[in-house]
Amino acid sequence: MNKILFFAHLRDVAGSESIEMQVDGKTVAELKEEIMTKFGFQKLDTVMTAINEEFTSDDDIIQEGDTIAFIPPVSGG
Amino acid sequence: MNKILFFAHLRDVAGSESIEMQVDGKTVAELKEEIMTKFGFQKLDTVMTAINEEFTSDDDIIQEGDTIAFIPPVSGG
Amino acid sequence: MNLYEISKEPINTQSVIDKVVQREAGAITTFIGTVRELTHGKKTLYLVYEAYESMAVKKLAQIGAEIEERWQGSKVAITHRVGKLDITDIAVVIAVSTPHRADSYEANRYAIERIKEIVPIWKKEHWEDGQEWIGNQLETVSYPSGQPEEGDLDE
Amino acid sequence: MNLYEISKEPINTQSVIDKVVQREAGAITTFIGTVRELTHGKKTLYLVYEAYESMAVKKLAQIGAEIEERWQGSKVAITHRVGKLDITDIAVVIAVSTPHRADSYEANRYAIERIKEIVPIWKKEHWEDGQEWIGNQLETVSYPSGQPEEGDLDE
Repeated sequence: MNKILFFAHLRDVAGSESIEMQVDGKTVAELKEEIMTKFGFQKLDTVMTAINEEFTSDDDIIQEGDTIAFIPPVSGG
Repeated sequence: MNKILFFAHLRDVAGSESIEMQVDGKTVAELKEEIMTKFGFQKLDTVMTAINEEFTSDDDIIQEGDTIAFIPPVSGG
Repeated sequence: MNLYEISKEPINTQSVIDKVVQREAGAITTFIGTVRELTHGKKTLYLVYEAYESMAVKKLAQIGAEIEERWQGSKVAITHRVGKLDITDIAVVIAVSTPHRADSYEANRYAIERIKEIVPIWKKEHWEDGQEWIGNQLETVSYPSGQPEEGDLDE
Repeated sequence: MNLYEISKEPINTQSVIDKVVQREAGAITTFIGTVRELTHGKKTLYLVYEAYESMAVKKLAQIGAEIEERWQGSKVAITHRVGKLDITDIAVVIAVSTPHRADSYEANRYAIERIKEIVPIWKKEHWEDGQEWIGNQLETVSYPSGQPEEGDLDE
Protein backbone atom coordinates (compact mmCIF):
# COMPACT_ATOMS: atom_id res chain seq x y z
CA MET A 1 0.00 0.00 0.00
CA ASN A 2 1.10 3.60 -0.53
CA LYS A 3 0.25 6.83 1.19
CA ILE A 4 -0.29 9.93 -0.90
CA LEU A 5 -0.09 13.38 0.69
CA PHE A 6 -1.62 16.65 -0.49
CA PHE A 7 -0.72 20.16 0.62
CA ALA A 8 -1.93 23.74 0.24
CA HIS A 9 -4.40 24.23 -2.63
CA LEU A 10 -4.14 20.58 -3.66
CA ARG A 11 -5.39 19.62 -0.21
CA ASP A 12 -8.32 22.01 -0.62
CA VAL A 13 -9.23 20.58 -4.03
CA ALA A 14 -8.72 16.94 -3.01
CA GLY A 15 -10.70 17.58 0.17
CA SER A 16 -8.25 15.37 2.03
CA GLU A 17 -4.79 15.51 3.60
CA SER A 18 -3.87 12.04 2.46
CA ILE A 19 -5.20 8.94 0.78
CA GLU A 20 -4.11 5.32 0.62
CA MET A 21 -3.65 3.76 -2.81
CA GLN A 22 -1.83 0.77 -4.22
CA VAL A 23 0.53 2.34 -6.74
CA ASP A 24 3.80 0.41 -6.46
CA GLY A 25 5.44 -0.31 -9.80
CA LYS A 26 4.08 2.88 -11.32
CA THR A 27 6.22 5.87 -12.22
CA VAL A 28 5.63 9.21 -10.55
CA ALA A 29 4.40 10.54 -13.91
CA GLU A 30 1.81 7.76 -14.13
CA LEU A 31 0.63 8.47 -10.60
CA LYS A 32 0.34 12.17 -11.41
CA GLU A 33 -1.83 11.35 -14.40
CA GLU A 34 -4.07 9.10 -12.33
CA ILE A 35 -4.39 11.64 -9.52
CA MET A 36 -5.27 14.44 -11.95
CA THR A 37 -8.12 12.38 -13.35
CA LYS A 38 -9.29 11.17 -9.96
CA PHE A 39 -9.41 14.58 -8.27
CA GLY A 40 -9.91 16.87 -11.23
CA PHE A 41 -6.66 18.83 -10.69
CA GLN A 42 -6.31 21.08 -13.68
CA LYS A 43 -2.56 21.05 -13.95
CA LEU A 44 0.32 19.49 -12.08
CA ASP A 45 3.19 20.95 -14.14
CA THR A 46 4.27 23.21 -11.34
CA VAL A 47 3.83 20.58 -8.67
CA MET A 48 6.86 18.76 -7.36
CA THR A 49 6.75 15.30 -5.89
CA ALA A 50 8.61 13.70 -3.03
CA ILE A 51 8.98 10.02 -2.21
CA ASN A 52 9.68 9.38 1.46
CA GLU A 53 10.45 13.06 2.09
CA GLU A 54 12.97 13.42 -0.72
CA PHE A 55 12.36 15.20 -4.03
CA THR A 56 11.97 12.79 -6.89
CA SER A 57 11.64 12.96 -10.66
CA ASP A 58 8.76 11.96 -12.90
CA ASP A 59 10.33 8.70 -14.09
CA ASP A 60 11.14 7.31 -10.65
CA ILE A 61 9.30 4.08 -9.87
CA ILE A 62 7.21 3.85 -6.73
CA GLN A 63 7.96 0.99 -4.34
CA GLU A 64 5.61 -0.81 -1.96
CA GLY A 65 5.26 1.23 1.24
CA ASP A 66 6.52 4.50 -0.24
CA THR A 67 4.86 7.72 0.83
CA ILE A 68 4.37 10.07 -2.07
CA ALA A 69 3.80 13.80 -1.52
CA PHE A 70 2.49 16.30 -4.05
CA ILE A 71 4.24 19.57 -3.35
CA PRO A 72 2.95 22.78 -4.94
CA PRO A 73 5.47 25.61 -5.42
CA VAL A 74 6.56 26.48 -1.90
CA SER A 75 5.97 29.88 -0.32
CA GLY A 76 7.61 29.74 3.09
CA GLY A 77 10.06 32.28 4.47
CA MET B 1 39.24 78.39 26.93
CA ASN B 2 39.17 75.12 25.00
CA LYS B 3 38.84 71.53 26.03
CA ILE B 4 40.98 68.93 24.30
CA LEU B 5 40.05 65.25 24.46
CA PHE B 6 42.25 62.20 24.00
CA PHE B 7 41.17 58.63 23.32
CA ALA B 8 42.64 55.13 23.11
CA HIS B 9 46.44 55.07 22.80
CA LEU B 10 46.64 58.88 22.77
CA ARG B 11 45.00 58.92 26.19
CA ASP B 12 47.58 56.39 27.42
CA VAL B 13 50.47 58.47 26.06
CA ALA B 14 49.05 61.81 27.22
CA GLY B 15 48.28 60.29 30.60
CA SER B 16 45.05 62.26 30.64
CA GLU B 17 41.53 62.10 29.24
CA SER B 18 41.35 65.80 28.59
CA ILE B 19 43.17 69.05 29.11
CA GLU B 20 42.18 72.73 29.06
CA MET B 21 44.13 75.02 26.76
CA GLN B 22 43.58 78.42 25.19
CA VAL B 23 43.84 77.66 21.47
CA ASP B 24 41.17 79.77 19.79
CA GLY B 25 42.30 81.37 16.56
CA LYS B 26 44.62 78.49 15.76
CA THR B 27 44.03 75.99 13.00
CA VAL B 28 43.57 72.34 13.78
CA ALA B 29 46.94 71.67 12.09
CA GLU B 30 48.66 74.17 14.39
CA LEU B 31 47.05 72.59 17.44
CA LYS B 32 48.17 69.15 16.28
CA GLU B 33 51.74 70.41 15.95
CA GLU B 34 51.63 71.92 19.44
CA ILE B 35 50.12 68.81 20.99
CA MET B 36 52.70 66.57 19.34
CA THR B 37 55.51 68.58 20.86
CA LYS B 38 53.83 68.89 24.25
CA PHE B 39 53.03 65.19 24.71
CA GLY B 40 55.67 63.59 22.55
CA PHE B 41 53.20 61.90 20.19
CA GLN B 42 55.27 60.39 17.42
CA LYS B 43 52.84 60.85 14.59
CA LEU B 44 49.32 62.22 14.19
CA ASP B 45 48.90 61.54 10.45
CA THR B 46 46.39 58.80 11.07
CA VAL B 47 44.56 60.72 13.76
CA MET B 48 41.31 62.47 12.93
CA THR B 49 40.05 65.49 14.75
CA ALA B 50 36.58 66.58 15.74
CA ILE B 51 35.41 69.99 16.86
CA ASN B 52 32.27 69.88 18.98
CA GLU B 53 31.62 66.23 18.04
CA GLU B 54 31.85 66.74 14.28
CA PHE B 55 34.78 65.70 12.08
CA THR B 56 36.84 68.63 10.96
CA SER B 57 39.77 69.29 8.65
CA ASP B 58 43.29 70.50 9.37
CA ASP B 59 42.72 74.06 8.20
CA ASP B 60 39.60 74.73 10.27
CA ILE B 61 40.05 77.50 12.81
CA ILE B 62 39.27 76.83 16.44
CA GLN B 63 36.79 79.15 18.16
CA GLU B 64 36.60 80.14 21.82
CA GLY B 65 34.78 77.44 23.78
CA ASP B 66 35.25 74.70 21.16
CA THR B 67 35.93 71.18 22.33
CA ILE B 68 38.55 69.48 20.18
CA ALA B 69 38.90 65.71 20.13
CA PHE B 70 41.83 63.72 18.77
CA ILE B 71 40.43 60.57 17.27
CA PRO B 72 42.75 57.67 16.40
CA PRO B 73 41.57 55.28 13.66
CA VAL B 74 38.42 53.75 15.08
CA SER B 75 38.03 50.05 15.80
CA GLY B 76 34.48 49.56 16.99
CA GLY B 77 32.00 47.04 15.62
CA MET C 1 18.80 21.05 21.02
CA ASN C 2 17.22 21.01 17.58
CA LEU C 3 18.87 23.39 15.16
CA TYR C 4 16.06 23.06 12.63
CA GLU C 5 12.48 23.33 13.73
CA ILE C 6 8.92 23.80 12.57
CA SER C 7 7.02 25.49 15.38
CA LYS C 8 3.33 25.82 16.11
CA GLU C 9 4.12 28.36 18.83
CA PRO C 10 5.51 31.91 18.45
CA ILE C 11 9.23 31.85 17.75
CA ASN C 12 11.59 33.15 20.43
CA THR C 13 14.30 34.87 18.40
CA GLN C 14 16.84 34.85 21.22
CA SER C 15 16.59 31.09 21.63
CA VAL C 16 17.42 30.61 17.94
CA ILE C 17 20.39 32.97 18.26
CA ASP C 18 21.63 31.13 21.34
CA LYS C 19 21.97 27.94 19.31
CA VAL C 20 24.71 29.37 17.07
CA VAL C 21 26.93 31.09 19.66
CA GLN C 22 30.48 29.80 19.37
CA ARG C 23 33.85 31.01 20.67
CA GLU C 24 35.28 31.04 17.16
CA ALA C 25 32.55 33.34 15.84
CA GLY C 26 32.90 37.09 15.59
CA ALA C 27 29.59 37.63 13.83
CA ILE C 28 26.06 36.40 14.11
CA THR C 29 23.44 37.51 11.62
CA THR C 30 19.77 36.84 12.00
CA PHE C 31 17.00 37.12 9.48
CA ILE C 32 13.53 37.54 10.93
CA GLY C 33 10.75 37.22 8.40
CA THR C 34 7.65 39.05 9.61
CA VAL C 35 4.11 39.31 8.28
CA ARG C 36 3.85 42.55 6.33
CA GLU C 37 0.56 44.40 6.15
CA LEU C 38 0.79 45.48 2.50
CA THR C 39 1.85 43.42 -0.51
CA HIS C 40 1.56 45.14 -3.88
CA GLY C 41 -0.75 47.64 -2.19
CA LYS C 42 -3.14 44.95 -1.01
CA LYS C 43 -3.92 44.74 2.71
CA THR C 44 -3.26 41.40 4.38
CA LEU C 45 -5.43 40.54 7.39
CA TYR C 46 -3.47 37.48 8.44
CA LEU C 47 -1.57 34.50 7.03
CA VAL C 48 -1.76 30.79 7.55
CA TYR C 49 1.39 28.72 7.09
CA GLU C 50 1.21 24.99 6.47
CA ALA C 51 4.18 22.62 6.29
CA TYR C 52 5.00 19.08 5.34
CA GLU C 53 6.66 19.07 8.69
CA SER C 54 8.93 16.03 8.67
CA MET C 55 10.28 16.83 5.21
CA ALA C 56 10.56 20.56 5.97
CA VAL C 57 12.83 19.83 8.96
CA LYS C 58 15.00 17.63 6.74
CA LYS C 59 15.24 20.31 4.07
CA LEU C 60 16.14 23.00 6.63
CA ALA C 61 18.89 20.69 7.87
CA GLN C 62 20.06 20.22 4.28
CA ILE C 63 20.33 23.99 3.87
CA GLY C 64 22.33 24.19 7.09
CA ALA C 65 24.67 21.47 5.84
CA GLU C 66 25.11 23.27 2.51
CA ILE C 67 26.05 26.46 4.38
CA GLU C 68 28.45 24.78 6.77
CA GLU C 69 30.20 23.20 3.81
CA ARG C 70 30.40 26.42 1.80
CA TRP C 71 31.25 28.89 4.60
CA GLN C 72 33.91 27.43 6.82
CA GLY C 73 33.37 27.67 10.54
CA SER C 74 29.72 28.64 10.18
CA LYS C 75 26.92 27.41 12.39
CA VAL C 76 23.24 27.61 11.46
CA ALA C 77 19.86 27.40 13.19
CA ILE C 78 16.47 27.91 11.58
CA THR C 79 12.95 27.86 12.99
CA HIS C 80 9.87 28.30 10.80
CA ARG C 81 6.43 28.94 12.22
CA VAL C 82 3.20 27.27 11.08
CA GLY C 83 -0.42 28.15 11.80
CA LYS C 84 -2.18 31.52 11.83
CA LEU C 85 0.02 34.60 11.93
CA ASP C 86 -1.02 38.22 12.38
CA ILE C 87 0.69 41.32 11.04
CA THR C 88 4.25 41.71 12.48
CA ASP C 89 4.25 38.10 13.73
CA ILE C 90 7.43 36.19 13.01
CA ALA C 91 7.26 33.54 10.27
CA VAL C 92 10.89 32.50 10.24
CA VAL C 93 14.14 33.12 12.13
CA ILE C 94 17.50 32.23 10.59
CA ALA C 95 20.64 32.61 12.71
CA VAL C 96 24.12 32.14 11.28
CA SER C 97 27.41 32.59 13.08
CA THR C 98 30.76 32.77 11.31
CA PRO C 99 34.29 33.85 12.20
CA HIS C 100 34.07 36.90 9.91
CA ARG C 101 31.15 39.19 9.17
CA ALA C 102 30.99 39.11 5.37
CA ASP C 103 30.37 35.36 5.42
CA SER C 104 27.68 35.76 7.99
CA TYR C 105 25.59 38.05 5.79
CA GLU C 106 26.11 35.95 2.68
CA ALA C 107 25.37 32.64 4.33
CA ASN C 108 22.23 34.00 5.95
CA ARG C 109 20.97 35.38 2.66
CA TYR C 110 21.65 32.02 1.05
CA ALA C 111 19.51 30.31 3.69
CA ILE C 112 16.39 32.41 3.06
CA GLU C 113 16.69 32.02 -0.72
CA ARG C 114 17.03 28.25 -0.35
CA ILE C 115 14.04 28.10 1.99
CA LYS C 116 11.98 29.72 -0.73
CA GLU C 117 13.18 27.05 -3.17
CA ILE C 118 13.16 23.69 -1.45
CA VAL C 119 11.39 23.71 1.91
CA PRO C 120 7.82 22.38 1.75
CA ILE C 121 6.02 25.22 3.50
CA TRP C 122 3.11 27.18 2.06
CA LYS C 123 1.39 30.36 3.01
CA LYS C 124 -2.22 31.31 2.53
CA GLU C 125 -2.92 35.03 2.40
CA HIS C 126 -6.18 36.24 3.86
CA TRP C 127 -7.48 39.60 2.61
CA GLU C 128 -10.75 41.39 3.24
CA ASP C 129 -12.12 40.10 -0.06
CA GLY C 130 -10.74 36.59 -0.16
CA GLN C 131 -7.91 34.19 0.43
CA GLU C 132 -5.37 32.33 -1.63
CA TRP C 133 -2.49 29.89 -1.33
CA ILE C 134 0.58 31.75 -2.51
CA GLY C 135 2.82 30.11 -5.06
CA ASN C 136 0.15 28.16 -6.86
CA GLN C 137 -2.32 30.12 -8.94
CA LEU C 138 0.12 32.47 -10.58
CA GLU C 139 2.03 29.50 -11.93
CA THR C 140 4.99 31.63 -12.80
CA VAL C 141 7.25 28.89 -11.51
CA SER C 142 7.42 25.55 -13.27
CA TYR C 143 9.63 22.58 -12.56
CA PRO C 144 9.91 20.56 -15.77
CA SER C 145 12.37 18.17 -14.13
CA GLY C 146 9.99 17.52 -11.27
CA GLN C 147 12.25 19.23 -8.73
CA PRO C 148 13.78 22.64 -8.17
CA GLU C 149 17.09 23.32 -9.84
CA GLU C 150 20.06 25.51 -8.99
CA GLY C 151 18.97 29.05 -9.67
CA ASP C 152 15.22 28.59 -9.23
CA LEU C 153 14.91 31.61 -7.01
CA ASP C 154 11.65 33.11 -5.88
CA GLU C 155 12.75 36.75 -5.75
CA MET D 1 13.14 55.03 23.14
CA ASN D 2 16.67 55.68 21.96
CA LEU D 3 17.42 54.06 18.63
CA TYR D 4 21.17 54.69 18.97
CA GLU D 5 22.94 53.85 22.18
CA ILE D 6 26.31 53.31 23.79
CA SER D 7 25.83 50.86 26.64
CA LYS D 8 27.95 50.04 29.67
CA GLU D 9 25.71 47.04 30.38
CA PRO D 10 25.35 43.81 28.36
CA ILE D 11 23.21 44.38 25.28
CA ASN D 12 19.79 42.75 25.14
CA THR D 13 19.46 41.78 21.48
CA GLN D 14 15.69 41.40 21.61
CA SER D 15 15.23 44.94 22.90
CA VAL D 16 17.18 46.30 19.93
CA ILE D 17 15.10 44.21 17.52
CA ASP D 18 11.88 45.42 19.15
CA LYS D 19 12.75 49.01 18.24
CA VAL D 20 12.53 48.36 14.49
CA VAL D 21 9.33 46.32 14.31
CA GLN D 22 6.89 47.97 11.90
CA ARG D 23 3.71 46.83 10.14
CA GLU D 24 5.18 47.70 6.75
CA ALA D 25 8.25 45.52 7.27
CA GLY D 26 8.53 41.97 6.01
CA ALA D 27 12.15 41.54 7.02
CA ILE D 28 14.33 42.33 9.99
CA THR D 29 18.03 41.56 9.89
CA THR D 30 20.29 41.80 12.86
CA PHE D 31 24.03 41.83 13.05
CA ILE D 32 25.51 40.77 16.37
CA GLY D 33 29.21 41.38 16.70
CA THR D 34 30.72 39.05 19.28
CA VAL D 35 34.17 38.76 20.81
CA ARG D 36 36.04 36.03 18.96
CA GLU D 37 38.66 33.97 20.72
CA LEU D 38 41.16 33.76 17.88
CA THR D 39 42.33 36.54 15.55
CA HIS D 40 45.07 35.60 13.11
CA GLY D 41 45.76 32.57 15.29
CA LYS D 42 46.35 34.69 18.40
CA LYS D 43 44.27 34.01 21.48
CA THR D 44 42.31 36.93 22.89
CA LEU D 45 41.64 36.89 26.65
CA TYR D 46 39.25 39.82 26.66
CA LEU D 47 38.62 43.18 25.04
CA VAL D 48 38.02 46.66 26.35
CA TYR D 49 35.95 49.07 24.28
CA GLU D 50 36.15 52.81 24.82
CA ALA D 51 33.96 55.43 23.14
CA TYR D 52 33.71 59.16 22.70
CA GLU D 53 30.19 58.58 23.81
CA SER D 54 28.32 61.74 22.87
CA MET D 55 29.89 61.85 19.42
CA ALA D 56 29.50 58.10 18.91
CA VAL D 57 25.74 58.34 19.48
CA LYS D 58 25.55 61.18 16.95
CA LYS D 59 27.51 59.18 14.38
CA LEU D 60 25.33 56.10 14.88
CA ALA D 61 22.31 58.31 14.29
CA GLN D 62 23.95 59.68 11.15
CA ILE D 63 24.41 56.14 9.84
CA GLY D 64 20.75 55.41 10.57
CA ALA D 65 19.72 58.55 8.68
CA GLU D 66 21.91 57.57 5.72
CA ILE D 67 20.25 54.16 5.62
CA GLU D 68 16.72 55.48 5.91
CA GLU D 69 17.40 57.82 3.03
CA ARG D 70 19.00 55.17 0.84
CA TRP D 71 16.67 52.22 1.57
CA GLN D 72 13.09 53.39 1.54
CA GLY D 73 10.86 52.29 4.38
CA SER D 74 13.79 51.08 6.47
CA LYS D 75 14.09 51.53 10.21
CA VAL D 76 17.37 51.19 12.11
CA ALA D 77 18.49 50.70 15.71
CA ILE D 78 22.09 50.25 16.90
CA THR D 79 23.56 49.66 20.34
CA HIS D 80 27.31 49.44 20.92
CA ARG D 81 28.79 48.18 24.17
CA VAL D 82 31.71 49.76 26.03
CA GLY D 83 33.86 48.39 28.86
CA LYS D 84 35.38 44.95 29.37
CA LEU D 85 34.06 42.14 27.19
CA ASP D 86 34.80 38.44 27.43
CA ILE D 87 34.85 35.87 24.63
CA THR D 88 31.36 35.50 23.01
CA ASP D 89 30.14 38.73 24.67
CA ILE D 90 28.22 41.05 22.38
CA ALA D 91 30.01 44.22 21.24
CA VAL D 92 27.37 45.58 18.89
CA VAL D 93 23.82 44.85 17.75
CA ILE D 94 22.45 46.37 14.55
CA ALA D 95 18.79 45.81 13.68
CA VAL D 96 17.29 46.92 10.37
CA SER D 97 13.74 46.39 9.19
CA THR D 98 12.64 46.92 5.59
CA PRO D 99 9.62 46.00 3.48
CA HIS D 100 11.69 43.54 1.41
CA ARG D 101 14.48 41.22 2.44
CA ALA D 102 17.25 42.11 0.00
CA ASP D 103 17.30 45.69 1.31
CA SER D 104 17.42 44.48 4.85
CA TYR D 105 20.66 42.56 4.32
CA GLU D 106 22.30 45.33 2.31
CA ALA D 107 21.34 48.11 4.69
CA ASN D 108 22.54 46.14 7.68
CA ARG D 109 25.88 45.41 6.05
CA TYR D 110 26.22 49.10 5.21
CA ALA D 111 25.72 49.95 8.89
CA ILE D 112 28.55 47.78 10.19
CA GLU D 113 30.95 49.03 7.52
CA ARG D 114 30.12 52.64 8.36
CA ILE D 115 30.55 51.98 12.09
CA LYS D 116 34.07 50.84 11.34
CA GLU D 117 34.69 54.07 9.43
CA ILE D 118 33.17 56.95 11.36
CA VAL D 119 32.06 56.02 14.87
CA PRO D 120 34.57 57.02 17.57
CA ILE D 121 34.87 53.70 19.40
CA TRP D 122 38.12 51.85 20.02
CA LYS D 123 38.97 48.39 21.14
CA LYS D 124 41.94 47.25 23.16
CA GLU D 125 42.88 43.61 22.73
CA HIS D 126 44.25 41.78 25.75
CA TRP D 127 46.36 38.69 25.06
CA GLU D 128 48.38 36.49 27.37
CA ASP D 129 51.56 38.35 26.41
CA GLY D 130 50.33 41.91 26.17
CA GLN D 131 47.68 44.38 25.09
CA GLU D 132 47.18 46.89 22.33
CA TRP D 133 44.71 49.45 21.08
CA ILE D 134 43.54 48.22 17.69
CA GLY D 135 43.64 50.59 14.76
CA ASN D 136 46.62 52.65 15.87
CA GLN D 137 50.00 50.99 15.81
CA LEU D 138 49.69 49.30 12.47
CA GLU D 139 48.98 52.65 10.87
CA THR D 140 47.72 51.03 7.73
CA VAL D 141 44.98 53.64 7.62
CA SER D 142 45.80 57.27 7.07
CA TYR D 143 43.49 60.23 6.67
CA PRO D 144 45.41 62.93 4.81
CA SER D 145 42.31 65.12 4.67
CA GLY D 146 41.88 64.85 8.43
CA GLN D 147 38.64 62.89 8.15
CA PRO D 148 37.46 59.61 6.67
CA GLU D 149 36.39 59.66 3.05
CA GLU D 150 33.92 57.63 1.05
CA GLY D 151 35.46 54.24 0.54
CA ASP D 152 37.77 54.22 3.56
CA LEU D 153 36.70 50.78 4.62
CA ASP D 154 38.36 48.78 7.34
CA GLU D 155 37.82 45.28 5.92
